[in-house]
Amino acid sequence: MLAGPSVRDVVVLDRTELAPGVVLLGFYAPELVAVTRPGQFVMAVPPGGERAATALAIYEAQGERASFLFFVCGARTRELAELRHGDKLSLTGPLGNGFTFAGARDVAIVAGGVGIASVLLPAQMLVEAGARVRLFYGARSVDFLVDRDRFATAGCELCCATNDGSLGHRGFITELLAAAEDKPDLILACGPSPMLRATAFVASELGVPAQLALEEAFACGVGGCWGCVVPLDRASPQAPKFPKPAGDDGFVYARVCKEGPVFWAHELRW
Amino acid sequence: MLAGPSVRDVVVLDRTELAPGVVLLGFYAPELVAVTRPGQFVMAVPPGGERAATALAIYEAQGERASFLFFVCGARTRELAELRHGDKLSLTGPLGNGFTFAGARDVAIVAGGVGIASVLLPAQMLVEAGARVRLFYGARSVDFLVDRDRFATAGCELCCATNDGSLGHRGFITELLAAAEDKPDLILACGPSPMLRATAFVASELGVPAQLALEEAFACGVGGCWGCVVPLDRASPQAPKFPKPAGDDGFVYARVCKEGPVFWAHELRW
Amino acid sequence: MSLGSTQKGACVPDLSVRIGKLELPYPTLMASGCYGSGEEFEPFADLSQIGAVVLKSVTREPRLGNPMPRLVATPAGMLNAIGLQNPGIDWYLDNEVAKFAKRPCVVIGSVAAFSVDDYAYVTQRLAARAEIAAIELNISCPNVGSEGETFACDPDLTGRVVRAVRAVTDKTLIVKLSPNVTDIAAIAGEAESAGADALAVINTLRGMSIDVHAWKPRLGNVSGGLSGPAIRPVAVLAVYEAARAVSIPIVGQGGIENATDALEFFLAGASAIAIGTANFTDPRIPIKIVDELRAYLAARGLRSLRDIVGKANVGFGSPFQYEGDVG
Amino acid sequence: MSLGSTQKGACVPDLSVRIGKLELPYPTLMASGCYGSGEEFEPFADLSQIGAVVLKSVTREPRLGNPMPRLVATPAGMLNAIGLQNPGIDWYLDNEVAKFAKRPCVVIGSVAAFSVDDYAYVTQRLAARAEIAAIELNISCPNVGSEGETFACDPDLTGRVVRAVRAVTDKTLIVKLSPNVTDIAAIAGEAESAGADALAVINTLRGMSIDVHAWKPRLGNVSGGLSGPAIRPVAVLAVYEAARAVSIPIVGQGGIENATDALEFFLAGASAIAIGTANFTDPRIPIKIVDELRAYLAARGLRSLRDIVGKANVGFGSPFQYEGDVG
Ligand SMILES: Cc1cc2nc3c(=O)[nH]c(=O)nc-3n(C[C@H](O)[C@H](O)[C@H](O)COP(=O)(O)OP(=O)(O)OC[C@H]3O[C@@H](n4cnc5c(N)ncnc54)[C@H](O)[C@@H]3O)c2cc1C
Ligand SMILES: Cc1cc2nc3c(=O)[nH]c(=O)nc-3n(C[C@H](O)[C@H](O)[C@H](O)COP(=O)(O)OP(=O)(O)OC[C@H]3O[C@@H](n4cnc5c(N)ncnc54)[C@H](O)[C@@H]3O)c2cc1C
Ligand SMILES: Cc1cc2nc3c(=O)[nH]c(=O)nc-3n(C[C@H](O)[C@H](O)[C@H](O)COP(=O)(O)O)c2cc1C
Ligand SMILES: Cc1cc2nc3c(=O)[nH]c(=O)nc-3n(C[C@H](O)[C@H](O)[C@H](O)COP(=O)(O)O)c2cc1C
Ligand code: FES
Ligand code: FES
Repeated sequence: MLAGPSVRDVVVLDRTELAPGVVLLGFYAPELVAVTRPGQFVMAVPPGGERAATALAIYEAQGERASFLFFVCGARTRELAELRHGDKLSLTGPLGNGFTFAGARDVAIVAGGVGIASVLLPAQMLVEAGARVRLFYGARSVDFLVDRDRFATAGCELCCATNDGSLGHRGFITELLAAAEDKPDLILACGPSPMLRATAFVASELGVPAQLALEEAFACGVGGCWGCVVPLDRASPQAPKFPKPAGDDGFVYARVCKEGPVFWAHELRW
Repeated sequence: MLAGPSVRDVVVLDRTELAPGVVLLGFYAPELVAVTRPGQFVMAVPPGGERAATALAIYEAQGERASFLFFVCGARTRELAELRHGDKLSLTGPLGNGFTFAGARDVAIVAGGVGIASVLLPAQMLVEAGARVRLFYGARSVDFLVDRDRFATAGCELCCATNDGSLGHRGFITELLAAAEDKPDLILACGPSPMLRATAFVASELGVPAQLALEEAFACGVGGCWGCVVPLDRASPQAPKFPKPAGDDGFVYARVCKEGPVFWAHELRW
Repeated sequence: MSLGSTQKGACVPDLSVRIGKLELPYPTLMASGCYGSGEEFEPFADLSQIGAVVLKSVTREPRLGNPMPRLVATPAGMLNAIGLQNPGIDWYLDNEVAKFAKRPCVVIGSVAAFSVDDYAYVTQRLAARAEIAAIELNISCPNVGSEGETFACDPDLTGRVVRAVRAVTDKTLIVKLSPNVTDIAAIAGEAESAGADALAVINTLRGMSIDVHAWKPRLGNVSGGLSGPAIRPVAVLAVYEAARAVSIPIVGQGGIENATDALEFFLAGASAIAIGTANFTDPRIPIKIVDELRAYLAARGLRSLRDIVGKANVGFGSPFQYEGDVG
Repeated sequence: MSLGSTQKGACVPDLSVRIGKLELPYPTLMASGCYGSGEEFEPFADLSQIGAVVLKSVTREPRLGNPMPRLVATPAGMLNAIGLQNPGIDWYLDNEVAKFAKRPCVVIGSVAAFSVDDYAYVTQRLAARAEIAAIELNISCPNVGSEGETFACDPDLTGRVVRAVRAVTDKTLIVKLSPNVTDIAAIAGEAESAGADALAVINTLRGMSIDVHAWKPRLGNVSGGLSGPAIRPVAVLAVYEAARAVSIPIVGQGGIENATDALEFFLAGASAIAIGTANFTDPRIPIKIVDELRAYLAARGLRSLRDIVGKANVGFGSPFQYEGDVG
């Protein structure tokens, strides 16, 4: 299934600032589009870059163009945000295991902030497969609820929350999820850790299985350094099959970049 | 005389690439223009910059606009080269002691590569004061003999040399200086070290006093770290007045940024 | 500076620090060798808003210093090998020290030497001058052969030199340690028992850069001292480990460029910080740091910088969770 | 690979190196812990064009590894504190080692332990396998309490562990040293006398980073190992000093990102280099470095990389003065 990850230089096609510090960067990459599955990511670095690569979800992937949607929060994303039409970019990927949702009929997608970047592809594929898709989308304020139209156009029902109440529910998006009338049969989520934890809690209360796309700090991004781990139930099919050390309490550290970035909420031990 | 050096943020007005990697960067800085003397420099750094400042000669200084002319050769100049109209830049200066040429009637200015950046101001002032000014200008090839017209317009006579013979003499510019018919009464020079050494040699052969603007690596740029030194005759008026250590052989290390950047050729002990 | 009102919102946090007998209005020292005698930076920074200037190190005899080049830029840092160029203590006392009285900030002398006796001799003469508020003992200069640094690389020698110097002055004594050691905590403990009032942690890391075109070292001295942001993680850990080994205050330093960096050092256990290389980027940085530290404390309702010193393991829980840079 | 013709212009320089009994076609090793078992990078780099992969360190017992987070980005570098997560030697021999036979490059095992006996035990079992061409002894891991690193921080312990391991294998033995010591030359000398065939210089520098919003260390393990360009000047000097103390080959490492960086290490005295953190920027870097090294030598009419090892003080005069980057 994990067909053809590779490292290549691609050319930037377009760059839009959707909100202060939130950048949509499109680039020409037909081979990447051809093999990308929803929930996968790439390691990106400007050529001649002096810094380690940044992990970024593949936001759009259609025809010859793919894109990133990212938030400028440090030196690496600042450098990426300076790229313009025609600039080059080196990409390693697609990497990681994406979402699995075959057969799901009623899916709740929960996205917080730039977590939205990981969920456009699964949303599109689910709608195409005939599933009902509700997007629970939360952010600081309405300005940061970026690109909502695209999800609406794709056929998603939108439920929004903002911290300041500037659009939709004032408060956390997981509160809307918990209060939703019809129970979904699957939850997919991506966003900051506190949101993911809350999603895991709500999912377990509802008794609905949930897949979370995690965003830990990465170094290699390809499973080579064991730096990006999360504690995972040893019984998980995704758990590395290492023998138990003395004093082990049931979990093993799994690599977010290799075994993940998507994990079943009930198998995470954080 | 050294009136009003300060640190301030200025705004970029214009940016032109005069040759591959050779950038002319104009900025709005009327106060800097008001106090700059020929041969002085500033320490420049893009705001939010992560690197130490770069020493750059003040190329033009007229009215409300000053400019730099620099060659992209490392991380810092690369960052400066990315600035565009409207971007900010932090400048400390003007710094250092410039050229002194009061009373000179026939001046040979020797410039190698971006050394040209230090000599426009003295050339203009000398012509204005009625002196004859010959510019001996050398570079790799004709493309890197940038902004020649401005010197011609300013009233300088131009003698050029290129390594590849693409314009003027094929060879070193100091060969032209040595072969010049009329002896100048003063030589001013700025360029790479080998050119400056050759200039010092020619000047001493001709018996003409020469002032050299040096370009050592700087850290503080203001005399605070003693990092940018060159060995100078203890008898020089520019020499720091430190007592002789045991085993001293007649020179003292002088700070290029503070005692210089301009020194009399015959007083340098390198 | 006032301690600030206890009322939240109206609180003006107290940034003053005490280092031995020294009372500083701000916790920001300008690192030795990076700030001249302060005079050089006076046109660019209001010295009345910095804690203190640590002067360039002075030795018994005049020193020519190392051959050029003395500076090399490196990734996120720089190497220097100045080699303690200075006029020697006699000339210094006669021609320089009187000027320091004019500085609108506290002036701390820095002493370097190559023997225990010379450390004591130079300290005694320098500390006798009223213009000098305190003495920093540079036993960790990596740029003068192995001699200079040997003191800070050996617990025994550290103890001996600090005891000898302690005997000749009552002024505040700050001992500057080297990171180029196997166990900095042991050296820190020695310096404390021998009578140091405070520690400066860290001096530069030893490093080298080679010109691959010319096939020779890029520094005249072959090796040099690495400073700047590159060494910050090493410095933070050194402060953290030294702070657990001693109870005297620590002046943290190594790659501090902004208030966020400075806070790492305070949380690791430093009572004050020193700023060296960052002054080469922008001389306004020390004053910006003070402003931002004040804002940081005020935003959290903290009354004094002292409240955060050494709190790296405490955890600062909600409702005060901040994201992004300080300030 | 041929030694290249002696005719200038047509010369194809020889990049092969000999490390103990090991013959490598290229001087580029992939640093332990940064490259998995090579398999992880196979889609992105042609392993037949790299010198060797040094495997992730393995211990006697399985290890859970350090709590998360294990990585922090720092200026021009990163901190890691993996804590030697690994399945232990039994499982490793049963389930992993056979796969290494398929790698199109030399595979070097890395052994970590907490006692002299365990170093010898794990080495003996691992070295017995044909898939493993040589053993690197990781006596310098800074991320497992103080225990792991103690060996490389003490000349005595270094000597004891190397002698014990030397006794159990004839395969090439590379001893990996720590920069977190007062005198690396002394440790290097001990390792050589005790029977090391080569040295790996350096492992990571110890460092720490603090989250100033949460008031706690950013690594689950509190401190970690600093790698990347930030540490390059420290690594170059360590190689330079170790190379003067021993006559066995040195695998230089620490912040190498391109051929210019690599050449600093060769000129300082390294016979080969290892690339760690740079693989996280672009996995094509090791192969680019080989190409650029070849071009560098060819442009200077040099026939072999061996001609430049340790030549940092020789000076490479005209007519071969080059400016700007290599390649
Ligand atoms: C699989 C995966 C997919 C991802 N996809 C996306 C995506 O699609 N879009 C996206 O925007 N991001 C995404 N991320 C996150 C992204 O990789 C990181 O945000 C990015 O690496 C940040 O790099 P940086 O160098 O710009 O910031 P860094 O410098 O690494 O900073 C990262 C964070 O640390 C904080 N920080 C930095 N310094 C300090 C300090 N001194 N004190 C306190 N906090 C500090 C910053 O505020 C920021 O939140 C993804 C991550 C993973 C693992
Ligand atoms: C008083 C003064 C005035 C100046 N005025 C000007 C001016 O007007 N215009 C101008 O262009 N410059 C000027 N300079 C020079 C300028 O300051 C430097 O070129 C600049 O600091 C370079 O910074 P950087 O970070 O871009 O390059 P750095 O990274 O500092 O590199 C500088 C030089 O080192 C070389 N180099 C870098 N790495 C290596 C390596 N590994 N091996 C071999 N060589 C290497 C580069 O090729 C380059 O030539 C002046 C300098 C001084 C002191
Ligand atoms: C150019 C330069 C010169 C220095 N000279 C001295 C000195 O004379 N005495 C001393 O104790 N430390 C000296 N240092 C070390 C600094 O005081 C400081 O401890 C070190 O640079 C770490 O801080 P930083 O990263 O903020 O620069 C010098 C550092 C630099 C960069
Ligand atoms: C994420 C990471 C994991 C590492 N794990 C190991 C290890 O298991 N064993 C070891 O000997 N060195 C380990 N190292 C050290 C590297 O092998 C290398 O010596 C060091 O990082 C310096 O080189 P670099 O700057 O090119 O990365 C590790 C380094 C990193 C960055
Ligand atoms: S980032 Fe290296 S294993 Fe995941
Ligand atoms: S650069 Fe600091 S004294 Fe000249």
